Amino acid sequence: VSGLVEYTLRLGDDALILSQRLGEWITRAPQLEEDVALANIALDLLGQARSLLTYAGEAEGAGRDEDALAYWRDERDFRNVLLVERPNGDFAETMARQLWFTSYQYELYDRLRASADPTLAAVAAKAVKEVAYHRDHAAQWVLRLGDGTDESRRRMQGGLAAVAPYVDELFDPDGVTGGLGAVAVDPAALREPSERHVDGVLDRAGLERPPEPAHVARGGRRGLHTEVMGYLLAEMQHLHRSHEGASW
Amino acid sequence: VSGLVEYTLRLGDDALILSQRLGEWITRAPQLEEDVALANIALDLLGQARSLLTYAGEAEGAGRDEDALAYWRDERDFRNVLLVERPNGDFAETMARQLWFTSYQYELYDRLRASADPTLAAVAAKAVKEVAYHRDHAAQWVLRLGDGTDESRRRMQGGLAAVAPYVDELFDPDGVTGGLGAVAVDPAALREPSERHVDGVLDRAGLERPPEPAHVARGGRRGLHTEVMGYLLAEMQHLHRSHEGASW
Amino acid sequence: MAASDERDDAFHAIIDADGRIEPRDDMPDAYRRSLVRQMAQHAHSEIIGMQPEGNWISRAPSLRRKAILLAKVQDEAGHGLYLYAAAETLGVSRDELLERLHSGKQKYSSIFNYPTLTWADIGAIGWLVDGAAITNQVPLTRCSYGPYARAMVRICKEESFHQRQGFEALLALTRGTAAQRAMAQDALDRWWYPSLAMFGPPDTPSQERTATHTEQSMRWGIKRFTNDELRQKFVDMTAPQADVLGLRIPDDELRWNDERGHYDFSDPDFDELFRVISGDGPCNEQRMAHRVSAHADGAWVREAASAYAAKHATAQQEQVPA
Amino acid sequence: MAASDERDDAFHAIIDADGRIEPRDDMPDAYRRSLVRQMAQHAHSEIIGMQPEGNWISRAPSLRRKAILLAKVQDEAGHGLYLYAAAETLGVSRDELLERLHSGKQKYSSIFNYPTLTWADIGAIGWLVDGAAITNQVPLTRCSYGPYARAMVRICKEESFHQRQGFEALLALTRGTAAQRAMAQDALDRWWYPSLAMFGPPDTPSQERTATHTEQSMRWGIKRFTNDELRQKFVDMTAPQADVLGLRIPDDELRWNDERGHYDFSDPDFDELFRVISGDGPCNEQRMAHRVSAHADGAWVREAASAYAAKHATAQQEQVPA
Repeated sequence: VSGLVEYTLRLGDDALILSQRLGEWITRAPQLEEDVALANIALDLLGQARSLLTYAGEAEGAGRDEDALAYWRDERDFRNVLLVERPNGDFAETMARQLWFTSYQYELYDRLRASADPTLAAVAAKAVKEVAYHRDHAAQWVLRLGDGTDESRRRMQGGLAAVAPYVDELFDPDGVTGGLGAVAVDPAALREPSERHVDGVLDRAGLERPPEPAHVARGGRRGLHTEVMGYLLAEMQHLHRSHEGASW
Repeated sequence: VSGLVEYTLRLGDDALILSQRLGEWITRAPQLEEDVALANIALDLLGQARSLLTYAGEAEGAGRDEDALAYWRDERDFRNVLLVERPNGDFAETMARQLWFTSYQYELYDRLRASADPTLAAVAAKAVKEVAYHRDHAAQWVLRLGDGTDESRRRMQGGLAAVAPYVDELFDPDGVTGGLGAVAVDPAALREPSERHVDGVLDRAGLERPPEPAHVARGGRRGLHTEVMGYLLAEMQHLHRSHEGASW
Repeated sequence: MAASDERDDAFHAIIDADGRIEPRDDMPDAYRRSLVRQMAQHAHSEIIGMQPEGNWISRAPSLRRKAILLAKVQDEAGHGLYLYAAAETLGVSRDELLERLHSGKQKYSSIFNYPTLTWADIGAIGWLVDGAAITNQVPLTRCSYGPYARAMVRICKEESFHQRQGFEALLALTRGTAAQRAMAQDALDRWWYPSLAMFGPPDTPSQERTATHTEQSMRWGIKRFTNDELRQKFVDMTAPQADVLGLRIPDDELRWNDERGHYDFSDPDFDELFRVISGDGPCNEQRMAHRVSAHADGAWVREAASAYAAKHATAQQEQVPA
Repeated sequence: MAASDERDDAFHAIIDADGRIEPRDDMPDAYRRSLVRQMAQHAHSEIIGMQPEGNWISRAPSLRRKAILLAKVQDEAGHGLYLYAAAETLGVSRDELLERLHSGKQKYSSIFNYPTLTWADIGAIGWLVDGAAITNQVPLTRCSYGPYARAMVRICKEESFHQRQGFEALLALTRGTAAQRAMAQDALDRWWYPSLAMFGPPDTPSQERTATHTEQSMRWGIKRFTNDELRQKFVDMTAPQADVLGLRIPDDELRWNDERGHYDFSDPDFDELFRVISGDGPCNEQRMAHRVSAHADGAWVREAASAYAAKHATAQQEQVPA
């Protein structure tokens, strides 16, 4: 697999799996406005995933389209970070995940607009506007929950602690990103601006950065996922796989 | 589909799906003895399911074995009662489901030993001993929970109410059972002895029969399941369906 | 008394001229109550209706269909928002209306008390249920209450889009594999009569209370057609579409009647309709439990948002004099 | 003092004669504490070890494999029960030991802090993890403490059955499709070194505390072989089995050494082992959270059972004089 295919799958899988998780909130959100907002974010991410998986399939040249890549790869072949596959937890935990992921993804797409690969640059140019909204949505909720009631502050602090082990992986460079030169964005370069944004939000919300976790979880980029991933894929893929070759 | 195939699938699917649900308790039971006991019941049911599905496949004569029937039928083709597909709920709800299902299944197998079909008779003769233990296990827990603490009594009463809408379907006769004569057992004939057993346990436990439910749920025998069934099957079947034709 | 009569006169003058009543206009209490009930039930139906469809978002069989379904369910939440907002112009808050839903005092459309058992049900709901909804709702775009009529214009436009998507999803199935075709026919078999029942009980004079209710609504310009008229419109629209799909509507009586210029068809089982309305449907309990628990689970979030808003409103006010 | 010495003399006489210490025999406190710690850790490992395997019960790819897996996980719960019961003969209750597990005061085998990512991991755990466990445990059937030794006889018999089933499950994969073979190799690649690490740190004299601990356990007849001796036994047993499976052990140094009469091999990353023991493994937090929440969720059930037992014991006592 070429570095470009691998890199594009990473971007696409992050978007696809987070979209799947956010979709689980629909009909369960704390208020109707959030059913709308979370569905909207899930839709944007799904749109990004479709563009990216389609492009990964083209770059690969083996005839796999977006559905072949989403529905027929097994767990070990998914390249998303572990953060996006985490179960939703409560609304605070979902917002903690959103705060980190959108901060990362915003900085990523912002730079990827200048990618030497015109398709990635075009996807990023469209997506960065969407993600600016997602990032703002997360920040607004972290502010409200951090500076709301005692319970919401406690839960928000708990949500931040719950996702903390999954943050570092976002910023891991490796041979794939290193080998792509100006096509890819160096994940390590995104750490400082992402953390600055997160810290700014936490500061305004009166929240603390959680203590260093005992374990830093990584492995998603190499297909080493957490045990929840298999269940997510079973649900997502079962119907499609049950009708091999069918069109929908 | 012949009446015999249909009837055997019903028996097999009841056992298979309840086994699947009870298996979900393993590592989550209130004490280690219950991890053992629930695994044991799940295993017995799985054994019954395997014999029955194997026989259904033979009677059908289309070359389907136990795995073809368990893994390749879609939701609309499963013939289990809705009771067995209900989510586990808390331990009290699981025991309420067990109390009703084992009371029914015990009476059923007890009579099916005299079936005009020698295979069904043989399966029943073996299974009735297992189910006698399952029934006793459920009764013992309903007694302990009903006559334990205030909380356990409240939960046990809640569990009985939660499963109440799914009880009647166990005893529904139809053309399939009616058309099989001495091969099958008339489900309607099982109501009185099953209820007598359940009432006896509730009486000793100081529990009340819950009020008549607003809705009596039925449809499983015609493949009309509840919305949880699709998720259960997606999880159960995903791996098998992902490797069509493979042996394990 | 005299003032009240004058107010009623002004109201009736607008109604008689087929004009629009606006929130600040005088209106009879019964008109207001009737509208609140209808708009609330409509809003509740949108949000409960998200459940049977939401049930398939995670399992949609292609990414394109997943996107369409997500967008559709999102639209329904949006419809719920418009309609609660429109009802609020009549002086009743969304919280009050949700409370009436959760306590069972107000109803939602009974169609959502049936389960979605296969993917084809998503297509069938779009085609039949949204189709029936549009048939019911298009006349409401001319409803005498302005905010409701305007909400319905926007909603009907989106519903009609959903209906085409549902039809197209079924078409993909009926042009697909044998298993897909069977799935589509099975969905039609299960959703046909519940969809017909969406138009409510028949217009028989024997059911006097209902007849009176319909009549009053028609006088007020809230309702424009009787239940049976709307049901006929729906069948006339839908039967030829079933032919295009190559699916069989499960009604042996269904056939074109040249004399009437309409399709003849069998009525749904109205006893079942009344049972399901009164709580005896496959999913009544599940839908309400899901809705109530989502609301309860979100209470701390709404409280936090209120507390935050109050704090920051106060903070801003305090800044002004300083 | 003199009495204590005499008691110790009796104990040492039994140990020196390779006899069995029984619960009522005198024994040094350090012996008792060491045994309790080891038996508890062993029991905890059985019940935490149910989780990575339990993860695949619902998804097993055939009904036969599902039955085998269910039975295996059930056996592990049973082993936990024997071992807690054996530890209770030393005067410590299961509740106390569980409390020590849940509070993190006592450990379980680090191998269970790795995730089961595919079905092949179930085979690999049976083959490698149970294989390593047996290598460790067979000598314990001759352990100086009677109840532990007897529990181990029964446990080893079942573990050896599990090990064969694991091997056979992998064999089905390596004789299956290309995807199945790749799944099996991937599982071996991930489980090999963690399995080697199950024998603990190497026997280097530099790690004096450990060496002392091992030495003391050997003098007491609790341990019969050093960590490195057991690791070598395991590799010698497993390497030819990998050949039968047609799988490649992920170690370039692995080869038969005619001179030594053993396989040469590379040690696992002991730094990783210590990190995982101290909490920095992929699943430490998940395993503990799962265990603690199952225990907490079941508290009301255990309380009910106690209350019921107490009521009925009282009722029976009251009946006697009446």
